[in-house]
Parts: sequence; structure tokens; C-alpha cells
Amino acid sequence: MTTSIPKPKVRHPGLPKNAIGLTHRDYEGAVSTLCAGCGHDSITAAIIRAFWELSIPPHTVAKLSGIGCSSKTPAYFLKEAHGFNAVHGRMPSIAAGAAAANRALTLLGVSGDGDSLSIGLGQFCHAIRRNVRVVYILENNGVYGLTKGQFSASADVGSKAKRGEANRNPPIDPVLLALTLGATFVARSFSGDKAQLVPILKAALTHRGFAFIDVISPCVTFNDHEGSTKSYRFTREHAREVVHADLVPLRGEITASYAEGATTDVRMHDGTVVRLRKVAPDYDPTDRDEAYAYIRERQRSGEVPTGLLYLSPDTTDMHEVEKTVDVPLMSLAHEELCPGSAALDALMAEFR
Amino acid sequence: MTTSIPKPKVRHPGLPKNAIGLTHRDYEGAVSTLCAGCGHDSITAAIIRAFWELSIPPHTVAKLSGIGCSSKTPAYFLKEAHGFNAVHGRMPSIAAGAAAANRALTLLGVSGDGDSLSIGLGQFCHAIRRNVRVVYILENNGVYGLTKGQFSASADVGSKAKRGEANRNPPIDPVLLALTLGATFVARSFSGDKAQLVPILKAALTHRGFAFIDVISPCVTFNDHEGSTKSYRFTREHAREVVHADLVPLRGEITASYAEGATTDVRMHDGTVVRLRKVAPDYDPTDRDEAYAYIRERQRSGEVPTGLLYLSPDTTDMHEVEKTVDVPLMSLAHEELCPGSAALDALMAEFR
Amino acid sequence: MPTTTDRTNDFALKIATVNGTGSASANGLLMQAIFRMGIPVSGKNVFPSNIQGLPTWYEIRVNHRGHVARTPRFDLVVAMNNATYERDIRELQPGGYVLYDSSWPLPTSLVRDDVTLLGMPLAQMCVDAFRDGRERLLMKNIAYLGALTALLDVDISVVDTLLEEQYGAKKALLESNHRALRMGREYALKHFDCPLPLRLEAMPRSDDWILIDGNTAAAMGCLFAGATVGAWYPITPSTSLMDAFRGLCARYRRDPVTGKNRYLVLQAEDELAAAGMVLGASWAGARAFTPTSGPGISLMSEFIGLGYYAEIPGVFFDVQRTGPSTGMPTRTQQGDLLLTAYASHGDTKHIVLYPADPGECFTMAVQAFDLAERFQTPVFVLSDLDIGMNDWVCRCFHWDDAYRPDRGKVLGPEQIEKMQAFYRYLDADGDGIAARTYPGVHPKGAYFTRGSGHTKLGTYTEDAAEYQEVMERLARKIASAAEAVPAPIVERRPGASFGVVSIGSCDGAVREALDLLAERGIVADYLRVRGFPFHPSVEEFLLAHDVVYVVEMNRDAQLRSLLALETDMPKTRMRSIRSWGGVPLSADVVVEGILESLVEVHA
Amino acid sequence: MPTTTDRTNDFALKIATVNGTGSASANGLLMQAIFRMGIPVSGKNVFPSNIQGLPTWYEIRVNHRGHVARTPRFDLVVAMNNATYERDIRELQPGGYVLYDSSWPLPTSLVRDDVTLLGMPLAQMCVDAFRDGRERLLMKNIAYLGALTALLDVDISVVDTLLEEQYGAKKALLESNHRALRMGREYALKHFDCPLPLRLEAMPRSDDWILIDGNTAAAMGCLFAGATVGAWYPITPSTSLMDAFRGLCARYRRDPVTGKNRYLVLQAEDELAAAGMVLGASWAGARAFTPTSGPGISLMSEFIGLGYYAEIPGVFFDVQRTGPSTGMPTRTQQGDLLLTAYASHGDTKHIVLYPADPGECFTMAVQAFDLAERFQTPVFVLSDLDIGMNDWVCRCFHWDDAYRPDRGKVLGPEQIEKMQAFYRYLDADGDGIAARTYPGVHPKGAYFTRGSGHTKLGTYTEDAAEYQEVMERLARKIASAAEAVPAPIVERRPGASFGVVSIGSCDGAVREALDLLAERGIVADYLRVRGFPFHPSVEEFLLAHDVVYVVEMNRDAQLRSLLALETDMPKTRMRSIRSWGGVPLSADVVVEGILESLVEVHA
Ligand SMILES: Cc1ncc(C[n+]2csc(CCOP(=O)(O)OP(=O)(O)O)c2C)c(N)n1
Ligand SMILES: Cc1ncc(C[n+]2csc(CCOP(=O)(O)OP(=O)(O)O)c2C)c(N)n1
Ligand code: SF4
Ligand code: SF4
Ligand SMILES: [Mg+2]
Ligand SMILES: [Mg+2]
Repeated sequence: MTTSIPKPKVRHPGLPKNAIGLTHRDYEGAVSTLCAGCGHDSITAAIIRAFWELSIPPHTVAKLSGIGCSSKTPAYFLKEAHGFNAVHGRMPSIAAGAAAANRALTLLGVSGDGDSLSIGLGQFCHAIRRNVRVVYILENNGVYGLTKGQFSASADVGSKAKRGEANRNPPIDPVLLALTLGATFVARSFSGDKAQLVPILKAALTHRGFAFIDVISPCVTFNDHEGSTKSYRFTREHAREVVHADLVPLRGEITASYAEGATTDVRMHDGTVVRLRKVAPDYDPTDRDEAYAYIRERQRSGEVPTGLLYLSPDTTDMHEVEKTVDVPLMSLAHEELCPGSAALDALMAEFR
Repeated sequence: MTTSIPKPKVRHPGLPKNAIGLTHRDYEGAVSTLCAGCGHDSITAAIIRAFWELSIPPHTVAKLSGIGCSSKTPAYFLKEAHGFNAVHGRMPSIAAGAAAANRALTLLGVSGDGDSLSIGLGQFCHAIRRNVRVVYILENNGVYGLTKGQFSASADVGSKAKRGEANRNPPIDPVLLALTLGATFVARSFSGDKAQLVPILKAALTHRGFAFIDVISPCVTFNDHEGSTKSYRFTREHAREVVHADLVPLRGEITASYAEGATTDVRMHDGTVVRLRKVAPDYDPTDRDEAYAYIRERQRSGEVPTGLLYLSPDTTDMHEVEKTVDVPLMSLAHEELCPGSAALDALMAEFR
Repeated sequence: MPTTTDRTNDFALKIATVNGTGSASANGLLMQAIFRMGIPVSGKNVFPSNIQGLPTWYEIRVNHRGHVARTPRFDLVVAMNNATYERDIRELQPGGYVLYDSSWPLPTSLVRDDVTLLGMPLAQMCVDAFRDGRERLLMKNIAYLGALTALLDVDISVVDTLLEEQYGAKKALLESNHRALRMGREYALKHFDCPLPLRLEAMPRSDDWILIDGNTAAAMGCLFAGATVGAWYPITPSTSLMDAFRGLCARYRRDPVTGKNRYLVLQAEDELAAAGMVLGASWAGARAFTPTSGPGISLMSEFIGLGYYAEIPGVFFDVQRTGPSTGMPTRTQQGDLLLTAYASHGDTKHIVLYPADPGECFTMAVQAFDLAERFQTPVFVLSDLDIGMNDWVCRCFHWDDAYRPDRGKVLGPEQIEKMQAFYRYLDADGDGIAARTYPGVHPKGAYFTRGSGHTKLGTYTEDAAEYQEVMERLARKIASAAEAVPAPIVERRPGASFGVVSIGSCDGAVREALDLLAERGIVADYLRVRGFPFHPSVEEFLLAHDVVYVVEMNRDAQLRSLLALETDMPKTRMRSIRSWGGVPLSADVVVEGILESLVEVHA
Repeated sequence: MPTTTDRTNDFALKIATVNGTGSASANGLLMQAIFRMGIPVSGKNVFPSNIQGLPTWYEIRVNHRGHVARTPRFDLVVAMNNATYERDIRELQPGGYVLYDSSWPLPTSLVRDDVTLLGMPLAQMCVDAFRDGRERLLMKNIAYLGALTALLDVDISVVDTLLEEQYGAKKALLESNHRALRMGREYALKHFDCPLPLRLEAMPRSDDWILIDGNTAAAMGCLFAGATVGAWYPITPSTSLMDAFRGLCARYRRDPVTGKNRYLVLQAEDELAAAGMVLGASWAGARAFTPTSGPGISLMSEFIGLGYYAEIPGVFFDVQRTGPSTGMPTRTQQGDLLLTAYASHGDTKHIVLYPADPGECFTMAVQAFDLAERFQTPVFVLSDLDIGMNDWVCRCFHWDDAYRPDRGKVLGPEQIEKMQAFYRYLDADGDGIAARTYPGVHPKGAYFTRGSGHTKLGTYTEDAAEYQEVMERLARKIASAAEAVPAPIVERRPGASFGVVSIGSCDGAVREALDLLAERGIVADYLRVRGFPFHPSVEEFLLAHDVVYVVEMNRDAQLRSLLALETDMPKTRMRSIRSWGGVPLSADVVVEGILESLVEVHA
């Protein structure tokens, strides 16, 4: 569990620097105001790590969220990045708009299970469909944290509330949903497993399109008790990594060798290679239907399969689909946009 | 193609009567104002047929819809049933409320692909999750008919608009979506195939829970041209019935015999048996994952699988989940609801 | 047989047909031909919320003095829909004419002895002249158009040119149209007393006039203002605005080298998402807009509040239609005046522009972007179905190449670099407007945009004083927009005994009414509001008159309410005149309303 | 050392802690103990929109005359949060006291020489006395409570009883609480000059008083009114309303034989769905309601318009919070007055009730269902965070067993059977209200509910006259509700020179202010509005005064706007007094506001 406490004025010359000369601290944000032990804070730490490792200039990132404890977290990382804490459940449309305006921004969306699967379900699904380029993290704790512990739509049947009452509505599984809707990058992880989450985040950041990461992120205050299926303990006991992602950077080389069939390499648009190490050798993480069937099968046997579960080898994001110019629309000069008086005069003739 | 033109004042003594003495005409509504040839009108005809055959008293039904050409159709059948033409995309919540208030009503919801898969997607998904008891028909034409032909979210990639432009966003397949969300009754049919649709409707009406029927229903005005994948022609050529439903009524008997493994019988709550005749003998329409995988596989080979694709053998609807009394809540007398002055006085003591 | 006085270039006609039968193009041709003859004209398309088979009307009014507001007094009815015969003939003025399809006899019950029946076996003629079923249906429309050219003395060469322009490439179609046109015309010339006293006479024509609908004009405004992101969910009567924008962009916004698009139109999943897309795109530095109608504004309400409080620009076109709820989607109204002024929960107030015609749709669309970015807030452009979807004769649009978008206070990387620290909500200039930065520009420019309580430094707060400080600035900021919105159009007339105030598409009818009243010696000053918060001159005008008539198109006198709320004019001095059944206002309503009220006052 | 005058049963204190540390229960115990001593008291919980670790305050005011509106003038601060020391000590009145945790030294910079510091090593004491970490944290709160019992002279036996009632079954917990309480009390008795001049003295107590929050009271109203369907989406500060309703139903709505539920609560996926569920259930014949707050009302706007136009009942509780957008969700305000009165696009107007305290939350909840069904329209109950979530001393609620729900005009099967034909929107009685039928009841009762244009017979229309006929009836119907909503509370005082109007939770502070002004010889009449459309007596009151002060809690004077819009009172005669930073109104604001204005007028 990490709480990011930036001390902005103090320089730490001893801290390791990344390729652009920034330290880990340069990727931090304000002090977290979440409950001590909240899973969301660990995800924040993983985000900081991933951006630092990839040497992404913080100010080229925009952090977007809805409303909820999870949605507060963008304040706790990348203080040099613009943040947008939208209204409840509607971050995906803000993301689509921001992506439309400036395709050069790296968009990171953080949401909760209430935010994405209840009030925001429609927007979530349509952002997938539109393949908006955004790394979309769903910090999934099975409850509404900020409004004090109601079941969310991801709560499993039989999972118990703090006061003992069991949830009776079937859960919406965001991973299966994303696969069904044709998402091009689908992962599930656990806030307690940074070793798994950081590489997934890095892979997501190289993905051109909607990169979806469902992260089980226990709510210590309202959903970490006996009988909950989103507790630290339950998740630790039931999570099974089925695909591990490693990032082979542009000019990098992975030297370790793996058994035949144990890995699948996917080359991303920018040339980076995502190497998927699979637990089940016959599992193909680039086959949507296989991924779906495999996850369902494991779930039936009580497991929570995790990892970069599906990665589409080819993907066209919103801008490619819409054939927009390569530069950000917001950077176009007035002259490039306004046809001018001569054009108007000519146009007017058509209305005479 | 049928347009229902009731002639309310004229009695037709020669018309066949159902078990409660009503003729087909008694299940009709106002004259359709849809375009001649619209698929939706055929669905209307199938609905009339199914209700008549099941001898359901029209006034025990409530017809619900959103906004769109499809959503207008409840005016064209069951004139003796209350109708509720809600706002765009929000019929599922009206259905949940109406079901909550009066569990004795037979609820029939009619929606469009714009209505259910765009603006109403969230409500649609959550009604499935809640398992509200309603027969939910999605009259799917791949376009927004009423607003003149924009692509809807069910339009296939590459499907062409009337003016030639091709759709580039991946479709939301409502059948796969419903399966993923745990719907307990999932069917797909074609407005042009009454022989298939009527039995599905009848089976749906006996289902205790959310019975979902996606009906491809061509829009002759905006989406029935060459290049459309929701045209009459395309659908006729690509639809493949994979499961045919027959209803074996309470005291009925199906005499025809089928080859081993070619049928699956499912006994509904009211004792009715739904007999599922399968094209693929090894296909189990009561297995959600098998259904999903099978549909995907057929789709990859360019087919549109139709029929009662999945039927959950056991299902608990919203009222069962919530353990409400057996009678409609709206029928409870004031005395059964109001604790009265003595109870209030006693309660007050707890606040002193 | 009844007689009519000479009505050259001064009459109204109505064409009653069934929708989906192709009458729109014939009607449009007539309208355009009259326009090309230089005669002031208006056309109102009264269509059902339905795709095919229901009654639809096209109303045309010509008036040489330029009064082309809708009139309910028709001199000629082209009665092509027997389902509405009764109503159509009933609504005809005494002395009027009915052109009908005599392939079937007219029910005798409908015959009025104070009108002239002009029967013409149109269906039969088309069956005889054309082979294909669909063609027979369509050409019937062109045939009645042909008859009308004779009856009304339309310059046939103008119609020929129009047909040529429209179908030039499609020879077969052109030929059919020509044939049908001539057939109708010749029948009329032969059988009727052509032209009728209701006739047209070409007037001097200038290039200064165009025929255009408001949604197309607004789309041009978006194009010229440099909007790059449009997000929308289809809804009548706003849909054609985005259609037009896409059409224009396809022509003007393709990169000449790569062929790639310099715009992105997002068909959103609903209006909530469309609003979010607009705010997201504006926040990220694009000019973004959404066209919608009343139900959409209701759905966008939460996001509108976010835009107000987090100070994010955005342009929202509300092409108003009739009614609360779904209402009558194909009828016009001005029912969203109160809603747009104060949309969303909590204390909010918004900038709203009120165009009166397509010309103002064009200019105000551009102004809306400037105001939205200058004041960093959502701006509404409140048009209506009549302006948006009907063709209007307007002065030609002009563009000033010196125009540069007012992007408001946006700090560039150099400016940010020079700053000690950047605080998003700090009113450095004392004008209520704080500078903003775009994401991705500079590390020091980063801040956290949120709809929750924040201080002037941009940090989260739950402190009363800090919260109030920002909210008070917002109130000042929006109040200061009163001077920036378009000033009202004011016409003072010597000897005026009262004032009249109106808004938007009421303009034409009110002006006509004022002329009619003036003819009777009743003189009034006139003001048309064009923006909210109201320009100071609005209050001045009001206070300068003992009595002001407020003319608008909604049930609850919403403009009067806004004026009562936002100016010092006592409500008692503002009398309400309203027309809100869904059809455009006509001068009669205003004249009668004022006369009745004057009588009351003097009684 | 400073001195204070004797302040027995007349002072205010503030307890500053960190949320999530368990102080709420200690604070509640103190509040309850004072209540049980028969002393008028109020407690305001000022908490952050956060779960753990941020500053939170609990303010208690006692006043033997019954004035328990919030006061910003604190005589004692229990300073348990060093993050807010500075502010907490700054806000103390001269002569006041600070009880603080002296386990760590108080920064000298904070020391004020006009207040008395009472240091007590609470953390240390708890470390010594308790083993478990969590227990040490929790018991610190009970220890300061113990100290307060000594300092304020709280009847310790009352606290003992309360602990017994609360933890009776949990022996270990009870023991710890007792021990901590005694430890704190004894320390104080030993080290401080107990009691302080700020002390409590039991007053005669009657069973007529209860301590309750408004959300619980509203839930009771829903229970007793016979509501069976509740639909909601969680949102602060309305969440506890549905929690309470479910709790009550679990006790009172189980079928005694089957154990099955006579209610159904639907946790909706969002507020739009919650509104749809309410309308669906009401349409089908149940009494249905939803609790929400401002953002929820914005999201429900489209459905509210449908309810209005299609005439479907529904009860909407808006427990108001601060701000536009997300604002300050844990602060109070009256910012939705305009929104709820006219919510949704097009011409609409809604019935709204304005409770001032939990007692009215109970009665008005019941009235809301009756009004909604009688007028067949959505009805809002506009509470706020202060009323909804804080405990208030109220008169005991009573229930009249003769009460029968007013279901409005609903035709049963026999009545329908007897009719020639049923027309849903026909105003048969001339009162603007048409009879309705429930689905499933009778074939002849069927009709088509829709938000699109319809005639009085219930059929679809796009005709102006038919459309207007129904809309005009709706206007009449809602106007007639003015006589049916609760009449305002009016207090006329001899010699009054002006009037004061307020609303909702402003009541206590305004009453106190009027008393304070009266002490200075400034006498005013008082009216509190309780319903919208305004009861005719509201206008009477206004017009009877040359000047009326309108006191409310929002930035834009929304009540004053509503009064200006809906009555003939000239705006110029209504002066606005507002407090809108999120904390409940205090009498000072009103007194100062009126005094300043009087000076201005006389200057
Ligand atoms: C329109 C609206 N409705 C309701 C709320 C209240 N609300 C705030 S956060 C939240 C749920 C948060 O749950 P989730 O997204 O799972 O986030 P978590 O707190 O669990 O991380 C709700 C209902 C709101 N802010 N806005
Ligand atoms: C809030 C709102 N937005 C937009 C509309 C406009 N609208 C009416 S129907 C419709 C789409 C209908 O498409 P679909 O549901 O597929 O029905 P179809 O007409 O194709 O049967 C739209 C966008 C509306 N009525 N309400
Ligand atoms: S309530 Fe739960 S989700 Fe929210 S901060 Fe605390 S632990 Fe995290
Ligand atoms: S537009 Fe299409 S969907 Fe609508 S009625 Fe016509 S054919 Fe049917
Ligand atoms: Mg959550
Ligand atoms: Mg459709």
C-alpha cells in the first residue's frame, strides 16, 4: 500500500532518473485522501511507476475520471498533467471529446465500478465501440465507496455486504462485456499485484485504441470483510494470472527464452512488442472468442483469471476510422479551417 | 407484409375464436402509420397472432415502448391493453416500475436498435440484470428510422447507407450482449419469418423473467437497399434458423417425433413445455457459453443464426429476488401498508 | 362565382399532400421559382412526425412589401390529400381557389359556394402519361406545379432552369419532369381562366438575396468560426444542422494533400454523451458544438452545470420544437427560454443567443463560439423549427477575412513558462475571467478541472468563503456578458404610444403587425432581444414605455418572465401576446392581441 | 484570564475531529444526553465528501429559549484535529474555551490570550488505558465526551443510560465506553474548574419531543402514506432516506404469514432510471417515490417533463446540497428552487413542497403522495442536507387513523364498465383533472400514455387547437394546486413595519432574528412559504407590506425570483437576504442583513 506524498520543493539527487531525466517523484501528485489501505492507492502507485518507466513527459498526459473514490485518484499522480474530474459516469464522453480535439494527448481514464457499470454503462460501452484511444482503468471494488458501501453492478451473487446482506443480482463482468463489444485490449489485474499491473499499464499505453484494464481494488472500509468476493483475501486466493505481459521496447530485446508456445508476441503501432507469456500454452490471447470462452470456463471453476487477456493484433482507433488529419485538430490555424470570404461568396451563389 | 386495419364496429361472426372467445381482430389496434412494407408491421402481426393463440385477455397486458418507428407499433396491436410510449431509450425503467407495482400484468416491451443500443443501452442492460419480467422485442433495422436513416449501433461494419457511405464502427450485437449479461431467454428472429417468430413470442410470454427477442426488421425506406446487411434480401439469404421453438401447452401434447438429440425440452414455471428443435444436434440451447460460442462461430462464417438461441432452465425474476408478496403491490389495501397510530406512537419512543 | 380583388404578388397558398409521396421537391421548385422572380416569399413546411403516409402541408406566402410571416388566410389550396380535404377547404378565404385532383369526384359536402373549384384529373393524367408506378406518383406533383405556373403566372423559364440545375445529369428524370410540368401547365391554360387574380409578377432582383434554411446557415457559421469537433444525437428539428456541417466539411475541410479531414463529427450515443464530447473537446482546445432540441437540453442539464461551474466553453444549438416532453417534434415553438437561461441545478445562468432568421443563425453561430471561449462557459443558440428547417429569403451572407476567433484568455507555453505559478481560477484582470490553459501544453499549466467545490487557486475546497468567492466571480462574469451579447434591434417610431418586444422567429409577424397597426394610426416602438443576459438597452427600452407588449411563442410567457426577472421593469407594465400551437406566428395574432388589450384598457 | 458571563443552557460548542475515527458516536451521545435533559439543542454535522482522514466538525448549540439555529459564535471548541487547530481556535468567541489533546504541545502561534486552554493528554491516556490500536482511537472520543460531561455538567446518568441502550448486548464494548467516559470525566474534574460557566441544567422534559433527522422522518411519511415502490440511485445527502425506508419496511411491511415483502426498493442504475421506475410504478397504480439531490434532478429532467405532460404521479425528494454541478455534496443549500418549479424543457410547472424540519418532512411526504395522485403529476419535496441528515428536536409525530390516501380520480372496473367510452384526458368535472385508469383493470379503460401531442380524448395529434386544449387544462390544473398545497405559516405582529418571507430550513434562524430585532424595537411580520404554486395568502402577505425581506440560502435569490414571477408583488419591494456558503443559516445574517438595509433606506 502506498500513499503518494510528494514533497515538491525538495530535490532528491539520489533518486534514479528515467530516460527524460525525471525521477519517480516527478510522476506523483497530491497526498491521497483515500482510506489507508484502499486498493485504489496501489493502482495510483502502479500508474506512477508505469509512466515513469516509459519516460512519458507528464504534461503530455490528460487524466480523466468520473465521480467516486476511484475517480478522485487522478489528483494523486502526475501533478504536471491536466486532470478532469467529470460528472458521475460520464468520463468516456469527455475522453472522446478530448481525444477528438487533441490526438497527441496521452489519455488516461480512471473510473469505478459504479461509475462505469451503472450510471456510465452506456458511455463505457460506446467508448469501446468507438475505440477512443484511452487507457481506461476500472478500479473495481464491488461497491460504491464514496456513497458508503451499496453494492455495485459488479458485485457477485452471494457476495456479502458489511452488514451481512447478500447481493442477489448477477454481476456485470466488465471484461466479458468489453470482449463482447469488440474491445481491442482487455486486461484484468489486482491492485495488490503491482508486478502484473505495471507491465499491463505499459502495454496499454502503447495501444492505439481503447485499452481496458479492470483492476480488482478492494475497498477496505466497505468491502474487505469475510464473505466479500472483492476482498484482498478473496482476490489473492482466487486470482490466477493466465497471461503475463512484458513490454519489449522499440530498441530493446528480451533475452530470456521461453518454452515453445508459451509466448505470443504482438507488435504495436509504434513498433513496441508486447510479449504475452501464457500459463495455458494452447490459449491464444489474440483470439477474442477463445479468450471469452477460456475466461468463462475458469470463472465457472471459481477462479478470477487475470493478465492481459486479449489483445487485438490490428486496431483502428477513432481518428483512423474518421480519417482525420495527423495533427491535433486543436492545433489547426484559423486559416486552415475558415474557407474565407471568396469561398463564401461562391457558396452563396448556390443559394440564389 | 401486413398492416393491421381494425374495423372495430364490424363483427365477423365467421372468424375463428380462441379459448376465451376472441377473434384475431380483438387483438388488433389502430391502423399502422408506418411505411408500407416496414418490417415492424410484420412483427405487429406476429404479436397479434401469438397473443391470440395463447388466449391472453388483451386488457391484462401492458404495452411499453420508447421512441422511434418501432416504438410506435404498440398503438397497432391490442387496443384493449394500456400502452405507454415513454421517452427515447428509457422504456426499460418504466417496465421495471410497472412490473414492481403490478406483477400480474403481462408486460410487452417494444424498442428499436437506436432506442435500446444507443441512448437506452444502460437501461437495457440493467433490465436484463434485474431480470424484470417482460417480453422485450428489439425491432432491429440497423438505422434510426424515425430520424431518417442514420446508422444505429447495430449497423454492421461495411453496411452501406442509402447514400452509399459505409458504416465503420463495430456493431453491438444485442444477442451476444444479452448472453454476456446473463439474460435468461435470448432469441433472434426475422420479421419476415412469422412461422419462427410466433412460437418464440409464445415461449417468451411463458418465461418468468426478461425474455429478449432481437428481430431483424428491415426499414424499407432507409435500409433495404443493396449493400445493407439489414435488408430483406440480405437477411433472407443469411439467416439460418438453428433452434426452433415449439410450445407444448399445459395440457397439450406434441405428437411429432424427432431424431435423437434433435430436441431439448424446457419446462417453464407455469408448466408449459418449450420444445427446442435444433439444427445442430450437439448444440445445447440451455448452455449459455455454448450458445455464445456457437453464435460467434456461425457469424464468422457470415451467417445470422436465428431461433430461440438460449433459454435458462431456471430463472428468478425481480419479484422472486426481492421476495415480494404474490399479489400486485398496487392491490394492497391501505390497512396492509400503513402501520397506524399505535405503531407510530411506539416508534416515536425510540427517538426520545 | 365569387370574385377577388387584384392580388398580384400578395397572397398565400397551401399545398396539401401526403408525406413520402415526393411533393417536397415540387413545392420547393415553386418556392424557388418565385424567389428567382425577385418576389418576397416564404415557405413553411408543415410535416408530420412520421416517414410516410400522413398529411403534410406546404404553405407559401408572397408579399411585395416583404411581409412574409406565416398567414393563416389562404387564397389558394392545392388539395392533393383527400384525408384533409375538409379542413383544407374550410381554411380557405372567401373568394379563394381550390385546385384538386378530379380523377375522383369531390364529395359534395365539401363544396363551398364562396370559393372557386379548379378540378384537374391529375392522377388520371399521370397514369396515362407515365408507365412506372412510382413515377406516376411523383410526377403528379410536378403536374400540379405545372398547373400552378399557369394559374399564378410563374415564369416557366425559371422553372425550366431550376429543373435543369437539379436534374441536368439525369436526362430521363429531367425529361419526365419537363413532360409533367408541361402537361399540367397546358391543362390549366386550356381549362382555367389563367392567370388568376392571385398572380405573380417579377420584381427587380438583386444578388443580395439568398434562399436558405437556418440549420444550413448555422452550420456555415460553425464552419467559418473554425469549429472542428461536432457531437450530436439525431433529433428533429436539429438533425439537418449536423448534416449540413458534414456536407460543408466534406467540401472545405479536406486536407488538400492527404485528403484527410480537418474536423471530426461524433454521432454520440445520446445527448448526455454529446454534451460531454463538446466539453471534452473544448477543454482540450477545439471549438466544439452540438445541435439538439428541447429533450436534448433536458438530458444535457447535468453537463451544462459542469460547463458553467468548471468554466468550459461549448456551443449548444437548441432548435426548439413544440411542447414539454416529446410534444410535437415537427412543430415550432419558443418553449425553452427559461430552461436555457438557467439550465441545471444550483445557481447557474447562461449566455443565450436568439437568432430571428437564417442570417442571424450564421452570424450568431460565429458569435456563440467567440462568447463561449471568451467567457469560458456554455453558450446556447436558440433557434426553432421554423427558422431551422424552412427556407427563408435572406440577405446574402458576407465574411470579413479580418475576423479572428476570440479564443479568450488562453495561455500559451511561453506565457506559462514566464509565470511564477499558474492558478486556473484567479481573476487577475478584475473582469471576472480567469486565464485557462490547454492540456498537453506545459507542465506548469496543469490544473484539475472539476465540478466539485474549488478555490480561486483551483484546489478542492469545502470552505464557504473560498467556495463563494469563485461563485461570486461567476455571477459577475456572466453578468458582464450582457454587454457582449448582440444588442437588441430597436426601432423607435415618432408618436409611439407603447412598446412591443419580441424574440427570434416572431420578428417578421411582429413587424408586419406594427405596420398594420400604424396604418390604423396605432404607433409602437419595437425591440427584439437577441441575447441573454439582456443587453442594458433592453431594460432602458422597457422602462421608457408605460406599457410593453411581449410577443412570444410559448404558453407561459417565458420571455416576459425572463424580462421580469432580469430587469427592473414591473411585470404589470408588460402584457403578454402568445401563439404556441406549433405553427409560426402570424401578424393577425399580434394585431388582435394588441387591439383587444387596448380596448380593455380604455374600457 | 478572561471571564465569561453565566451562560447556563445558552452556548455553542464545536467538536473538531477527523472523519473515520469514530467521533460521530461520541458527539451523538452528547447531543442526545442534552436532549434528554430537556434542553433545546441542535447538532450540525459538518463532514467532508470523503470517507476517512479529513477534517470534520460537529456543532452543538443549546438555548433555553429554543433558538437552536446554527450560530457561528462558538464558546467552546473541542480541538481534536491539529490540521484545523488554527481555524478552530480563530473561530472561538473571546472568553471561550479550547479543550485540546495535550499529548502533543499546542503550537504557541495558536495561543490566544482571550481564551482558556484546557489541555488533556487524551491520546496518551488512551494508550495507557487500552490495548488495541483501533480501540485507543475510538475511546479517545468517549474520553473527551467524559471530560465534557464534567465541564458542561451533563447528567452522567443520562449518558450511562444511553450507553446501556446502545451497547447493552455488547458487554466488552460497553465496558470500554464506560471506562473511557469515566477516565475523561475524572481527569476534567481533577484538573479543570468544573463546571464552566457554559453549563447545562436539566429542564422539564415532556414526551412531546423527539430527536430525529429529516430523511428518517420523510421515510416514515412514505411508509405511512402507503408507498410500495421506491427507486433510487445513491447520492449524498439523500441516501439515508432510502436506507431508513428499507429499515422501516423490514419491520412493518413483512407479510406476517409468508414473511414476504409488501414493498419493493429498486436500486436503479442511475437517476434517469430511478425516475422512470417511479413513473412506471405510479402509472401501474402504486405509490412510488425517489430520493435524490440536485444532480439527480438535472438527470431526471426529461422524465419529469413526461410526468407533467402525460400526467403521471410521482414523488421526488430533492435533499438539496451546495452548488451547481457536483459542488459541495456534504454542505447544505437551497439552490434548486427555480429548477424544481419549472424542470424540463417546454412549458412546465410543478407542485413543490418545502419542509422546514423533520416534522414537516413526515407530514409533507404524506401530502406529496396525495397531491401527486390528486393532480396526477410529479411532486417535489424540497428538503436539504441540514434538515435531512442532522438530528433535530421536533414535536412527536402523530398519525390519524382516519387518514385515507387521496388516490385522485381513478376509475375502478365497475365505473369503467358503466361508461359509454373512456377518454383519458377529458375534463369531465371542469376542475382541470381528468380521470385515469390503471392498466390491467378493464378493456374499456385502456388508453395510450405518451409524451407526444395528444388530444383530450387521448389520441395522438399534431393539431394546434387540440394540442393547446390539453396544455391549457394542464396550466389550470397546476394553478389550482395553489389552494391544495400547505398554506404558508404566517405570523403577524402588532406594529410590524415590514414583512419577512423565508423558506425551509431558514425558519429557525429567521425566527430567532425576528426576536432579536424585536428586542431592539424593530418588529416584522413573518411568512414561511410551504408549497408551490404559491398559496393565495402568500401574495396577500406580500402586497400587504411595503417592504418584504426574502431570506433564503442560494446565491441568486431564487425564492425572490419565484415570488416575483408568480405573484403581483413588485420586485422592487422585495429585498434579498442570502447565505449560501453551505452552512446552515444563522440569525446574525438575517439581523445584519435587515439592519444594514434599514440603515441604507434611512440614509
Ligand atoms: C449524478 C450523480 N449521482 C450520484 C452521485 C453520488 N455518487 C458519487 S460516487 C458514487 C458511486 C461511486 O462508486 P464507484 O464508481 O464504484 O467508485 P468507488 O467510490 O467505489 O471507487 C455515487 C453514487 C453523484 N456524484 N452524481
Ligand atoms: C431524447 C431524444 N433524443 C432524440 C430523439 C429523436 N429520435 C426519435 S426516434 C430516434 C431513433 C429511433 O431509432 P430506432 O430506435 O432504431 O427506431 P426505428 O425508428 O429505427 O424503428 C431518435 C434519435 C428523441 N425522440 N428523444
Ligand atoms: S471508502 Fe473504500 S474505495 Fe473509498 S477510499 Fe475508502 S477504502 Fe477506498
Ligand atoms: S422509416 Fe423505416 S422503420 Fe420507419 S416506418 Fe418507414 S420503413 Fe419502418
Ligand atoms: Mg466502486
Ligand atoms: Mg432502428
